[in-house]
Amino acid sequence: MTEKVYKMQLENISKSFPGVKALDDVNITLRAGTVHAIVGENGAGKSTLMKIINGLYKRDTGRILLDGKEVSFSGPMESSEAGIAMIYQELNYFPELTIAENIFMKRQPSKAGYVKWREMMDQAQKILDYNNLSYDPKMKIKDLPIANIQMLEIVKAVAFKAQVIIMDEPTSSISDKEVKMLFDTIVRLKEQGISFLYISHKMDEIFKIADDLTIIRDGKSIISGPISQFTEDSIIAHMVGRSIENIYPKVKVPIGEIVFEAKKLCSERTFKDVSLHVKKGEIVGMAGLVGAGRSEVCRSIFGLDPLDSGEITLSGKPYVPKNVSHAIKNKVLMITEDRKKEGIIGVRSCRENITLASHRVRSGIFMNLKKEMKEATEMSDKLKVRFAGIETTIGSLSGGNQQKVLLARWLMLESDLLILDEPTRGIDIGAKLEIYNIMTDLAKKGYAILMISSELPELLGMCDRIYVMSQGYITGCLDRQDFAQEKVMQLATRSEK
Amino acid sequence: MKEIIKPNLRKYSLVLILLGMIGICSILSSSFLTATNFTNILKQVSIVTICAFAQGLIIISGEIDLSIGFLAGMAGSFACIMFVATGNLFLAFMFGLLLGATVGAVNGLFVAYFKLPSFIVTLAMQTVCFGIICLYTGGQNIYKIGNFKVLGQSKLLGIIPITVFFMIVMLVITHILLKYTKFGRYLYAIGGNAEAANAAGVQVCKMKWAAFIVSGLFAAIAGMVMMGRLNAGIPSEGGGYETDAITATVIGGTSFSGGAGTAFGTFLGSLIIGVLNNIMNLLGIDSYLQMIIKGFIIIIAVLADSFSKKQKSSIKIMASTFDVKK
Amino acid sequence: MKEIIKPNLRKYSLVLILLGMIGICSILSSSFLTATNFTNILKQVSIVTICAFAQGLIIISGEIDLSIGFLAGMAGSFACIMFVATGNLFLAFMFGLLLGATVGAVNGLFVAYFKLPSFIVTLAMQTVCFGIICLYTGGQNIYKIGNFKVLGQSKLLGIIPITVFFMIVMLVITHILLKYTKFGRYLYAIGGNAEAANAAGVQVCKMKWAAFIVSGLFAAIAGMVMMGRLNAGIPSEGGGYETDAITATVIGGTSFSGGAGTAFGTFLGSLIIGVLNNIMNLLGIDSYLQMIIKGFIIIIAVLADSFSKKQKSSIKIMASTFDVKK
Amino acid sequence: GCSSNKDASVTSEDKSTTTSDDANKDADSSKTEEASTSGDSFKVAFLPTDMSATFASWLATELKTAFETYDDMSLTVMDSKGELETQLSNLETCVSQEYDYIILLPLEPAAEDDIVAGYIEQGTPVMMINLDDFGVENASSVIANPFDLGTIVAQYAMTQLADDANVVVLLGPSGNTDSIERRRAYEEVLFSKTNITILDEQIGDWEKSKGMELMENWIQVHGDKIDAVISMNDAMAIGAYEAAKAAGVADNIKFFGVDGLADAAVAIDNGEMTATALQDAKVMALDAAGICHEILTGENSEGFEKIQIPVTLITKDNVAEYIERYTDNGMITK
Ligand SMILES: Nc1ncnc2c1ncn2[C@@H]1O[C@H](COP(=O)(O)OP(=O)(O)OP(=O)(O)O)[C@@H](O)[C@H]1O
Ligand SMILES: Nc1ncnc2c1ncn2[C@@H]1O[C@H](COP(=O)(O)OP(=O)(O)OP(=O)(O)O)[C@@H](O)[C@H]1O
Ligand SMILES: [Mg+2]
Ligand SMILES: [Mg+2]
Repeated sequence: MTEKVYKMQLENISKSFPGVKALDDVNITLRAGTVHAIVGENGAGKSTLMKIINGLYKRDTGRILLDGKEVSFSGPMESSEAGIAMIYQELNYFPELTIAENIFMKRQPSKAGYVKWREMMDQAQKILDYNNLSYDPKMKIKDLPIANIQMLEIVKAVAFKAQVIIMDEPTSSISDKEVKMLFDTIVRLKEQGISFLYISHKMDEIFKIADDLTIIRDGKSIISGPISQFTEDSIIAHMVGRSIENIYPKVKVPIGEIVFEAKKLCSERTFKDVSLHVKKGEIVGMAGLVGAGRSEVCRSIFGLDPLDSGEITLSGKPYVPKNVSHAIKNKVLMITEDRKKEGIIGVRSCRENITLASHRVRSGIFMNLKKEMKEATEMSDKLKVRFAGIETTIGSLSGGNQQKVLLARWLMLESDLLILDEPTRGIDIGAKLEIYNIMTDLAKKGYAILMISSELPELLGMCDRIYVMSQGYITGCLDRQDFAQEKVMQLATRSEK
Repeated sequence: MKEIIKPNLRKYSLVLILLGMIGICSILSSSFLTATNFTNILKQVSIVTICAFAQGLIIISGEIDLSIGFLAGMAGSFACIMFVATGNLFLAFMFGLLLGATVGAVNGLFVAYFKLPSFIVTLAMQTVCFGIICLYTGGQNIYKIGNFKVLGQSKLLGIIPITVFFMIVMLVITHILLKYTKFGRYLYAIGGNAEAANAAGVQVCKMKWAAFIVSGLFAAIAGMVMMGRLNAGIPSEGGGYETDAITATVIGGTSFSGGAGTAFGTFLGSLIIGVLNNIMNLLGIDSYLQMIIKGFIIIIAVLADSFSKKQKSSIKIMASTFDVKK
Repeated sequence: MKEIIKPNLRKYSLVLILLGMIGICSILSSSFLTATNFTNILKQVSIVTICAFAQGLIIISGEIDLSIGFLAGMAGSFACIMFVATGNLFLAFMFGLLLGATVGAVNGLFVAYFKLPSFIVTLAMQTVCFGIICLYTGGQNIYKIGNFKVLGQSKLLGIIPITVFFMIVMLVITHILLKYTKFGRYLYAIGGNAEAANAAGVQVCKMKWAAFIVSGLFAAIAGMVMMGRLNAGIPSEGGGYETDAITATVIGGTSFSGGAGTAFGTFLGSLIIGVLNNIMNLLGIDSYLQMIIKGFIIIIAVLADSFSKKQKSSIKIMASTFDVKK
Repeated sequence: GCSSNKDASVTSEDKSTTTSDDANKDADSSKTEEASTSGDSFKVAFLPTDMSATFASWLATELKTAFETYDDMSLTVMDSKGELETQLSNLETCVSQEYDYIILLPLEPAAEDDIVAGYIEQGTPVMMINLDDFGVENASSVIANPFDLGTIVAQYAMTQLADDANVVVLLGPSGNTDSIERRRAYEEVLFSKTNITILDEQIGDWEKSKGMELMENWIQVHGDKIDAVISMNDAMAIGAYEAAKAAGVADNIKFFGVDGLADAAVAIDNGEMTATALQDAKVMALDAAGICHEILTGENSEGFEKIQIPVTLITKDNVAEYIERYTDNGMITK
């Protein structure tokens, strides 16, 4: 294959949604056997572009060339027949079906329309084994935590003979170990001539894996070229139109007394003997591998999941989590991990989503609509949410902007303890900085913040202390002066208490 | 500009459909466009509309209530019995409400707390309600209900039929409930995404339970008005109202998947069906042909609304985009 | 351990409920546990079970089909008319199937391609179906259908009632369709997550459309068997089957939110209701009391199943957790 | 108030011990004699159309009362909920449970004839009550002919209406035998013999509310042209009356129904309705129980008997009698 023929060329792609020009004359060329990273702010149009390639959306104008030949897919079926596989940003799975069927959907081994179950199970087992995943392929996928589902999505995309694999933020909810597995796979497949379009908001990943890079801003492809042309700063500058000096705006704030303390928390099957505390003004991180149990601990504190034993005190007063509204009354707040499932009310407006938990915009049992509008607008302005208006349904926002709306919901409330589970998942670097700034402000105001993140740099950059969990136990706690990536990883992989 | 276009374009689309129908009907029949005929239509839709408000609340919260019709029949008939026995209208009314709330609470208990599918629970409660009243009356209707009929046959200020009055009151109550109270807001959230609502501190079970109780109360009111209008306690008359209520609700733009819908839309949906039934009778169309026509016109109404809705969302977003940009 | 507990505990739980009921019934009535009584029960549930298979397909794909009952009534009656006119049973049967497929295709068109709520579309088609047959017959039933009755009254091999035979054949067909064909698996995928199915390349519209056509075909078969059994073409007899079918389907573990359910479960659900109706008649329980009891027992059955399901999933997770750790 | 017939609940049975005996007897045509001498109680089943329909539940109550006077017969009621399929299922159950006699209030006599004939041949005697098309030769029948019911009201209506009167007609559900037969009587007796104009004719599904709604619309279109409402049952007629009253035109309109139950009696007494026809469930029940007993005990050697009970016209002249009766049996409260 000569250098001249590209694996895929996107020429002058434009796409409008009612009222929004999502893509405006985008050009991208993908070389065979390479990883082409696409970066841009939240709502820049990356996912839309990928969906157009995949045939899920119809483009308004432009051409797509695959191996030099113009193609036009009327739907994902045709694109997958043409050898394009895609991992969607919002996970798309069939909760009631087995792992095997989720992997093989639309590709079931079959004869004359009949599914060959045994063969499918065997192949699924092989795929799982090959990827060192120890699940039973007959298990229903709804019983898996989100990170594992994401791993399966990845496995699924690479398991079949695709020539082009599109990955839309594949690593947004998995930790370094899995990311490494993913990258190993990508490198292996690259050698076989398979090409990748790779969307991510994580700079370090992009420099690790990408060969080429395109930056999209406001629906336009701003600049494109080999990764060597770029530096982190230049990418950021292109993306957000300004440069960002220090992405982690950590400020030393005076740390007060203990606000939140948990002793020996246990929950059947998921975690044991978890003791931790957070002080006023402190940002405490929780690190660990996928499935370590961090989310579970926080969910129990927030009253979302049952807690079997253990004691919790809030500013010295005993607190027994009952349910979420009880937690909110006690000024314990949490932004959940799975935005789509446990975050947004997709069909309702941003305004209603922002004020859902707020008592401030009500008087008695009645809503104070004026106040609601005012406060919701203020909050979304503050977080720089990008939407067509506060009455837009939240479901039509880009992933990152949905996350900001959720953040706005909780920032409407007073809190003693604010728990953030993967708060920057799917958030662009500019917005991340906003969120970090907000966290810093909150810490200054005396909030106690507990943050779960699978992005170590973020934890190392923002936290005062980090608890590390492994297999349901807390294996260690590091103070800021002891922070080091290796130490965290070491604790995270330790299997004994 | 935003201010003009934005509020409730969906409602406008229904209003347009309704106005279009009224226009066509006026041409088709000279008896149509008269005050008495409009009063008739309002009277005829009033009971089903009250049921539809109840159904609307439930559908918005993502469930369904099939017990409404027979619950109305039961509560209405028992209220008649109570009135015949005591002669006290207030007491009878309260008794009817109590029954409605009780059945609603049972429905809600199974649906909200035991997480059973509302379709089955309320379907089962339907036969239970009917069984209870039949068991008590031995399958006979209650005649000579005397002054109980003021609930359905009197006129306020000499001109407003009381059934219409009840309907309007319920419209206002439902509208306030949905739009201006925390309860209403929570119902939308629960219907939109129950898990997310829970994670935002909404007490999903309690709210759903409350919604079923409210639905039961509404159904009981509809039942008592119904028996008043019929001037008799006829339990079986309630049957079928739940389905008509669903139809009105859905034509009115309430989404079956929950999380969307308004009281005013439901009212319009109900009026559309009322006008349809009315004009077909005015024209003396053959009963069988009526069934076919009605079926297709309902589909067309939903279709028209669904198209205009697509249209709407684009206008709405555009309107607010301009707003943002300026 | 895993191997023993895992496969189909849900089905087992229904089998257990059914066995429990049979046990209790045998104690309550000595007439219950006899071959003829069991044949009766099977005969009595057969038509509604066929409707329930149709409903099951649709509910699994996340929709609902309320037209089944009257479609069965219409297709069955027209098949009778065709038979009376031509004397050709095969032709009559094919004609019935054609009608079923046509109505199914219309339903599917509006639901799948125009994205209208299936509840309303199929409800509207219900009255359309009934209107069409009534218009044709002038509201008269069709008597003297001669040999058409072999479809409902004959016996295979001298012992198997033909309605039961039809039911078993449909059970097998539905089971194969759902479990072993791509079409079936796509229906689960669509019902489970239509967006994801679309993204995975499943042709959602086409499959839904096909599902409605299959449902129409099934309903037509049920209708023809029904008229054979009734020995007359009585269009109105179809009414209500759609609801009974839903009840059987949901008791049988089909999830209303779509994406889950089996043919065998539906069959069991239908049997549970059949046994319930049968025993109450055997015991000569008062009709009104029957309604109340039936309502509550249906709720209890769903409740029991829902508990066992929760039990199951926890066992299952434990089982696979062990698996992972070893 | 209306609950007086609650306690007349179904007789409980305790004769499960004799099933094998009965099975033997089944084959034997002389079984009835054996049974009577042994003092066993006969199991009789009543299969009504729909227990939530007023007439069916009244008939059930009257039958229960009538059977209580016999200590060698017990009655079980199995509801068909208005569905023919259910009625056929119940027939199957009765036969396989070896009931000695089946009283069938048929939903569709024409469709059920063959099946009934088959059961009689196998040895279970059957009686058609209230409705019969006489399709089975050796089935008993105690009926009030729906055609006759229509006829007597129609004849009376002829005397009450002008020859060129304008009427509106309310029908029962599509395909319903009662509605069809009553309507046929009107056609033959009244409409074909006079110059009466039918302004409109619609299905009201037996429901009072539908009668009301249709009438409201009719008054709207036809104004004071309507001279009479011809309804195939009373509930719809009374509904139409309520609508007419509300519109202030009730005094100029005559209302004819059929059924003759409590509501109609009250309405006629109040001068609201003009006439209705009664199929007397009490007479029917007494006759049915008598015939049933005769056949079971062998007094009737033929094995069946067919009688037609008279239908009665109720007008304001004789309504007092019925008011009294319904007050006595609790169907009307004071
Ligand atoms: N289905 C839709 N309907 C209307 N507008 C949409 C739809 N999908 C996307 N948009 C809009 O198109 C724009 C681009 O969205 P897109 O999801 O492509 O952003 P993105 O670059 O992937 O952002 P993120 O990094 O947050 O995922 C946004 O303004 C979004 O609101
Ligand atoms: N729904 C569930 N059912 C059964 N087990 C679960 C479920 N969700 C999580 N688990 C188990 O609980 C453990 C902890 O999962 P959790 O999601 O809390 O991990 P985590 O540390 O938050 O990791 P991450 O958030 O990065 O996925 C894992 O062993 C997982 O298998
Ligand atoms: Mg995106
Ligand atoms: Mg987590």
